[in-house]
Amino acid sequence: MSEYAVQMMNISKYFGSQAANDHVDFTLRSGTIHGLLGENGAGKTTLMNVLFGLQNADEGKILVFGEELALEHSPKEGMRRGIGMVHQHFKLVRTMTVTENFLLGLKISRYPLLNPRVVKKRILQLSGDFTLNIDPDAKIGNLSVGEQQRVEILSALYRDASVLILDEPTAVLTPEEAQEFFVILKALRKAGKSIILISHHLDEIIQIADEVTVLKNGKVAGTAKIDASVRKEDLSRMMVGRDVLFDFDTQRKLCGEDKLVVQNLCAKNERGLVALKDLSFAVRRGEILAIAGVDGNGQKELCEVLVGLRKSTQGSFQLEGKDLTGKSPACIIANHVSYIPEDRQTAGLVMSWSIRDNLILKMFRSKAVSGALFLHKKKIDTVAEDLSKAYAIKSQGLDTEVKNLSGGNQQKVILARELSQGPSLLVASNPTRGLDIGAMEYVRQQMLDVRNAGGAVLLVSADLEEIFQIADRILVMYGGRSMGIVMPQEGVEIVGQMMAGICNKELYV
Amino acid sequence: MNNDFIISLLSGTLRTSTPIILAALGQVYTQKAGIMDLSVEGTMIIGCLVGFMTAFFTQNLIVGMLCAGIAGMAIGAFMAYLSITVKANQVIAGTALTMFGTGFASYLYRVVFGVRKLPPVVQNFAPVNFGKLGEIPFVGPVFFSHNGTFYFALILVLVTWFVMEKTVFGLQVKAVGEYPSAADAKGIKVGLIRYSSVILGGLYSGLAGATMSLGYMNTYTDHMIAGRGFIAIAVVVFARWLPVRVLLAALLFGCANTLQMRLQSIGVAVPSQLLQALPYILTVLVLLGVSKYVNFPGGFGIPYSRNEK
Amino acid sequence: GGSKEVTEKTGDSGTKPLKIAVILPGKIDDVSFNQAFYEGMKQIESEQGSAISVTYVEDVYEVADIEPALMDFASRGYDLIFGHGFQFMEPIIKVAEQFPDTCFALGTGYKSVINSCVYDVKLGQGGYLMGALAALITETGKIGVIGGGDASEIYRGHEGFKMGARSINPNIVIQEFYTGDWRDAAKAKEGALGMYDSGVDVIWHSGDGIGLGVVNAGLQSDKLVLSNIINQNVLAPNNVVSGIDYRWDLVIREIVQDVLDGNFLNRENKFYWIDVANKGLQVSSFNQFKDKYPASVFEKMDEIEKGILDGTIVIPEFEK
Amino acid sequence: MKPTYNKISNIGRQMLPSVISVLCALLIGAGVLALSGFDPFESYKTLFSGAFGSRYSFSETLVKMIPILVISLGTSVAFKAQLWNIGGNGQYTMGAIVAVWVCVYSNLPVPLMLLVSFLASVAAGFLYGAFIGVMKAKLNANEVITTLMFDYIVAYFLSFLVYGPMMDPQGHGFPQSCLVSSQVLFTKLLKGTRLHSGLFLALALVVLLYLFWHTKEGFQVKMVGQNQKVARLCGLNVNRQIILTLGISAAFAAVAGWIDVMGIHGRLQDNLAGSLGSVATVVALLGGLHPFGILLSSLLFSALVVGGASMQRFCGVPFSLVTIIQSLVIVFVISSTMFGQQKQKRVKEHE
Ligand SMILES: Nc1ncnc2c1ncn2[C@@H]1O[C@H](COP(=O)(O)OP(=O)(O)OP(=O)(O)O)[C@@H](O)[C@H]1O
Ligand SMILES: Nc1ncnc2c1ncn2[C@@H]1O[C@H](COP(=O)(O)OP(=O)(O)OP(=O)(O)O)[C@@H](O)[C@H]1O
Ligand SMILES: [Mg+2]
Ligand SMILES: [Mg+2]
Repeated sequence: MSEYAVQMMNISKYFGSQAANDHVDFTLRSGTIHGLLGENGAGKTTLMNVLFGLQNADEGKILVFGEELALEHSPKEGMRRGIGMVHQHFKLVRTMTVTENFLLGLKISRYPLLNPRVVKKRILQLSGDFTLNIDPDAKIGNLSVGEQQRVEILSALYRDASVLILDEPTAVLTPEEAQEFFVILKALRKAGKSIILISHHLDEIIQIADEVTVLKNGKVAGTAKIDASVRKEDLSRMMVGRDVLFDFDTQRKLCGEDKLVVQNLCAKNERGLVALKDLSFAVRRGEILAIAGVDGNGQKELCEVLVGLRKSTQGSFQLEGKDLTGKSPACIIANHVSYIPEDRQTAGLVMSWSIRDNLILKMFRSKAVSGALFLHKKKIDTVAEDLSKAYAIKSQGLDTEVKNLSGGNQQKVILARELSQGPSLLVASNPTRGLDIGAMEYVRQQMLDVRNAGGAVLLVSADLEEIFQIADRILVMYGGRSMGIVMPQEGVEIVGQMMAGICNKELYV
Repeated sequence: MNNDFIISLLSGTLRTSTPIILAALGQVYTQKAGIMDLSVEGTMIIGCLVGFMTAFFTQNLIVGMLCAGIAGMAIGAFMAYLSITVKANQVIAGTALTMFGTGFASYLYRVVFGVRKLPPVVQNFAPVNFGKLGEIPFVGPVFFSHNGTFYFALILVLVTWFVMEKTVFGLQVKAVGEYPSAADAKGIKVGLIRYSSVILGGLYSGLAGATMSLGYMNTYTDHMIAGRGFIAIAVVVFARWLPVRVLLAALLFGCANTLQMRLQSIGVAVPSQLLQALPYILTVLVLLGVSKYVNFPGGFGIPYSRNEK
Repeated sequence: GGSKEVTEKTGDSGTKPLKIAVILPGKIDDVSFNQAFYEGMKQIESEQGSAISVTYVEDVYEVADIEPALMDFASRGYDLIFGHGFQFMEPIIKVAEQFPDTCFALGTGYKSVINSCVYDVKLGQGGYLMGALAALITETGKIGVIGGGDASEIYRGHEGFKMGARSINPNIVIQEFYTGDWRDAAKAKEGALGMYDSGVDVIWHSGDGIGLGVVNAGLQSDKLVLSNIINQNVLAPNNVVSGIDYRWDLVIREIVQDVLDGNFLNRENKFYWIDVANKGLQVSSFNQFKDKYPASVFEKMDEIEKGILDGTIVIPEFEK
Repeated sequence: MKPTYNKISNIGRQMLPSVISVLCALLIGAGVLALSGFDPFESYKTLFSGAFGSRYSFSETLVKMIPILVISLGTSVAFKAQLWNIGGNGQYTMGAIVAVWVCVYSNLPVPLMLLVSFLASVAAGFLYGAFIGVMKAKLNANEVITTLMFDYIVAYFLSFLVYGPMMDPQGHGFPQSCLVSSQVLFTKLLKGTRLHSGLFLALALVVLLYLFWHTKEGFQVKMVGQNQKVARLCGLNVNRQIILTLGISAAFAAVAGWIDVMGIHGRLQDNLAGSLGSVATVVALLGGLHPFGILLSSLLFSALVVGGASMQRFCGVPFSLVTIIQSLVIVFVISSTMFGQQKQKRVKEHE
């Protein structure tokens, strides 16, 4: 086996006039884990798409195990040469079973008929070898994100991938899941696989990678071997070009009466199963209440009920004493509730619209941008200009389509839209998921600002680090119920136990 | 209602549903692959003409069916080109092709056959002889009295089911319709599979058209399809793209249509125009009943492009 | 009025031929309403030679497109314009007023102006004959009639059919079916098959293109058919017993002659009929069925024809 | 910066591929004409003069344009919201039915009758569309199919009316309704032509729709069309919006029916709508769903129809060939947008 699994030389890839990759050199040694870091939009995903064959570079040269891979290759060719990729957004057909998803990737010329039995057997075998725990007959749509991730990895292994590209695999995992995931990665490395790991969590890179490459604005900002001397700060400086502040001033300035009061709330999920059971809590004025919990324990439904997208089946909630149970989103918005949805690309933004239009999605009826009938172009321009300045949205102009923005800047557009009105209650669902550390810092600061201005913030997050950084109190949800409320000082362990449903603190709220 | 009435109704149902079964089966591939194909009507009329023309000149019905299929595939390829390569809006592409098919068939017929005192005819498909089976009371006249096109349609129900459920191709069709970028990432050529599906849909529609001129009738006229293509599009949706349900749904429509004819004939006191609307009203009602359970493929109607996020 | 007078040089004769335009709502090979007229006109064309020149336009189906077609011909100096169908009535009246020197002829309808005429068929008579014939040759005592749209001329035919049949056998069972469409032959076929299934053994059809479907159903079920407008015996020699033939050439000849003679424009209320009396409506030849039926059948048919001629059989107008 | 100059040259650049592709389609059409033994030059001359050559022919082109234009404006409203209302025929017919019904069976004074029949048509169209919308929003019934099926149902309903309850009692049993009072009919704009004052209403609707897209309501329609989740999250009632949008869309088509009754038909007859619905579908999309674009494309199409009919009359070219040329125009125009886009991309890359 050659020393290098992958050598990418002088790779450039343009989108229009913008260079997503600008003469990038990247080397992956065989049998190692290589971290790939960079701010949102630095070009990490693009570089990996180029390697895998989903996108084709405009110039450069790619060697895989010493042999040249044509620049214009297809994913099929990439797979044939042993490259497997697990995408940031999973490439699984949700309406099909695990086995069917596997069958999809196989060559048809020799086997025109489906033979799920053979495939199933191999899935079980591989799943056992790497302790992936996958049921071949499960429908993808019914699997948790973590499980889907393992399916993706297994799918690459199934096709004998010797190079595995993992694009932000941990962004969607709980800390526990992430640790389990690292065990798997180590096993893979031991089995001789070479792995590229993209992540925004520097700790993770330091914990598991052997080497790291940092991209900045499409160029390589540096490469380093990871050893005991590497510190988080070094990496973040390389990425952002400055020190990133991770010590927020979290001291409570205001803390007042209950703002949001939730009483005995019950709700069902899409499939008609009970998702929220008798949930009661309150968020006070000038407070960030974090909801901790493993994904899928009712957090999504809770948010949706609070912003009016889902009907509750029982119970009620009041904002500043006003009963908003069962009210329409419009009515709830009118009561100054802002919402940062978890899935910004499909639920938060109109991707094919300009930044300008996305900024006024909520306020287009207000006097600030419209008259009795018509929208005022000039007023809109001013408002959008101001917002994009205030929230430091980096773009080539307000006409830029939002889909061409980096994840961080997309999130800023949402923040600008949702926070500019000075919300009384902010419901934020995993607002920093997939954001680079710079953007992460920014978003957390914005939430603190809302709190400090006297608003109430309900932060749903799967990221315990984030929760412990900025939350004033932590409510743990498990199986749609509250497991009780924890103060940050009480430590991570108890929260972890409650998230696993082991310990119920309900009694001494 | 006596026995004869029911026998007549049921055997008429099977007869009238044949072209709809075929065309709707073709749409199983097309729609499952994510393409909304409104060109079915135009493809059917082309198949109807080409099938008739070639059968007329070769005096061979099978050749006629084959050529109709090929012509259908050609229109399918055209639709595929517009909706997949050009990434045109599928509503406009389908409407344009239905216009094209209608005009082209009418034009070609006149060019080839000129103006005749009596229309050219072929010896159309004769009823299949099932021997003793045909003599079974009730069952015989209802099921074993038809020409080959109906049994051919039945066979295609099975074939389509088999292809969609048991072959890699069928799985790939579903994948490119549901989530094309996932299929792409798995190394499936999305364009190729979509092309194949639309062309297959065209093949079925072409055959469906030919059953009108070679099985149902024995000649060609311009308005022979008369909306049956659009019905097929509706049928496949409320059958939720399952071949066996397609069969049932097409039979339901055929039954409503035959029933209104029989009722008119025996002199039911309802204006004929309202009876004629019955099959369409029924289609809407069924659609309303089942729509809650109808989930269009995730990528339905959306052109796929790798570089779009 | 018109904008462009197109004066065409005519060949050797030196005199300008009468320019005639024929606008048909369907296709000239529909084996029915349109084709019968087309062929009638062709016959006149060959009789008149260079005295007339005829332009045909087919398939003018959309009602909104009728008026411009009439205008176009009128403004280009056509002398006589046929609109072959009831839907031409209002447009002809409008356009005729603007072109007082142009002659217009309307196929079926009830309104005319000084420079227009109506030609029509006494379809009630034709239907009566067919009804009687059907009643005479049925063995089951059940007969049927199938029409396209439920339009006036069709309706009149159907009512005549019922009356004629009942004149032979008051208890006869008559089934009636409209496809609701002038063109969907397959639907007509299914309707016919249903009738045959229920014991009907003779069907007369009265619609445009749909007749082909009825003939084909007869062929398939080996039952009897009576054709309409054009003798369709060749299509199913063993099933098409006879039918009613239209001879549009009679009225066309008359109209063209009146125009040529200068008789057209100075008369009011011009109605030209084809009916049994002027042999514009004729029972088709029986071909191979001549010997199948007893002489009494043919005698009875002759008797009825005479009755219609001498007024002993009165067939009302059957207006809805 | 020279914004106006840029804007104009931009429009030019956008139009150019369409113009070229129309020419390409005509060129192929010429080939087919020549192959079938017609003189293509003569035929096209006739087509052109049949559409624009005289006062009358141009007036006919405009007369034909009016319903196409108004229906496709409505179609475009639904399409903008990604609602595929392709049932222009049924909605047009419904508008016509209601218009005639009010005028024939009410005894209102003339101006009031005109107003009431207009409002009734609008209401009927709106309810029609809203019903499609309710089926879509509440029951998830695909609107392509429901609008298609409704076309058939309404066509038979019209047939029922003119053969039955609304048949003119003085009409000797012919399938048509009574004429509406000639006083409510639109005045003719040009003597000796059918061009009527409905043209102004149609043009007003173009402007109205243009303005509509700049209103808050218009913004909502577009928002729902882009992303329903976002719209819901931003406080829109998406179901209500779908119902409303389809209602507005169908109301346009119904108004087209009203205009045609008052402008040319004056009564109901079978098959009133012909093939307007499907033509309107493609016209709306070819016009880029922009009111002014639709104005142009509807003019192009009515010219093709009217000129094509003339070509049939005086060159003997069958109308089916005109249909073929029409569809070729559509195919080329939609193909050209692709090549246009690709070119723009390449240009950008080399900047
Ligand atoms: N299909 C595309 N069309 C246009 N621009 C694109 C496209 N894909 C990516 N870009 C742009 O290229 C740049 C690099 O994007 P890329 O997705 O590679 O970033 P990334 O480093 O993976 O960011 P993140 O951390 O948010 O995943 C971004 O500015 C992005 O907007
Ligand atoms: N349609 C199918 N149904 C069931 N099992 C299949 C099917 N296609 C492939 N397989 C199984 O998956 C395995 C891998 O399939 P594939 O066709 O990729 O073979 P391969 O040996 O990897 O090909 P190559 O040598 O070209 O890389 C095969 O061993 C086969 O058992
Ligand atoms: Mg990215
Ligand atoms: Mg990325």
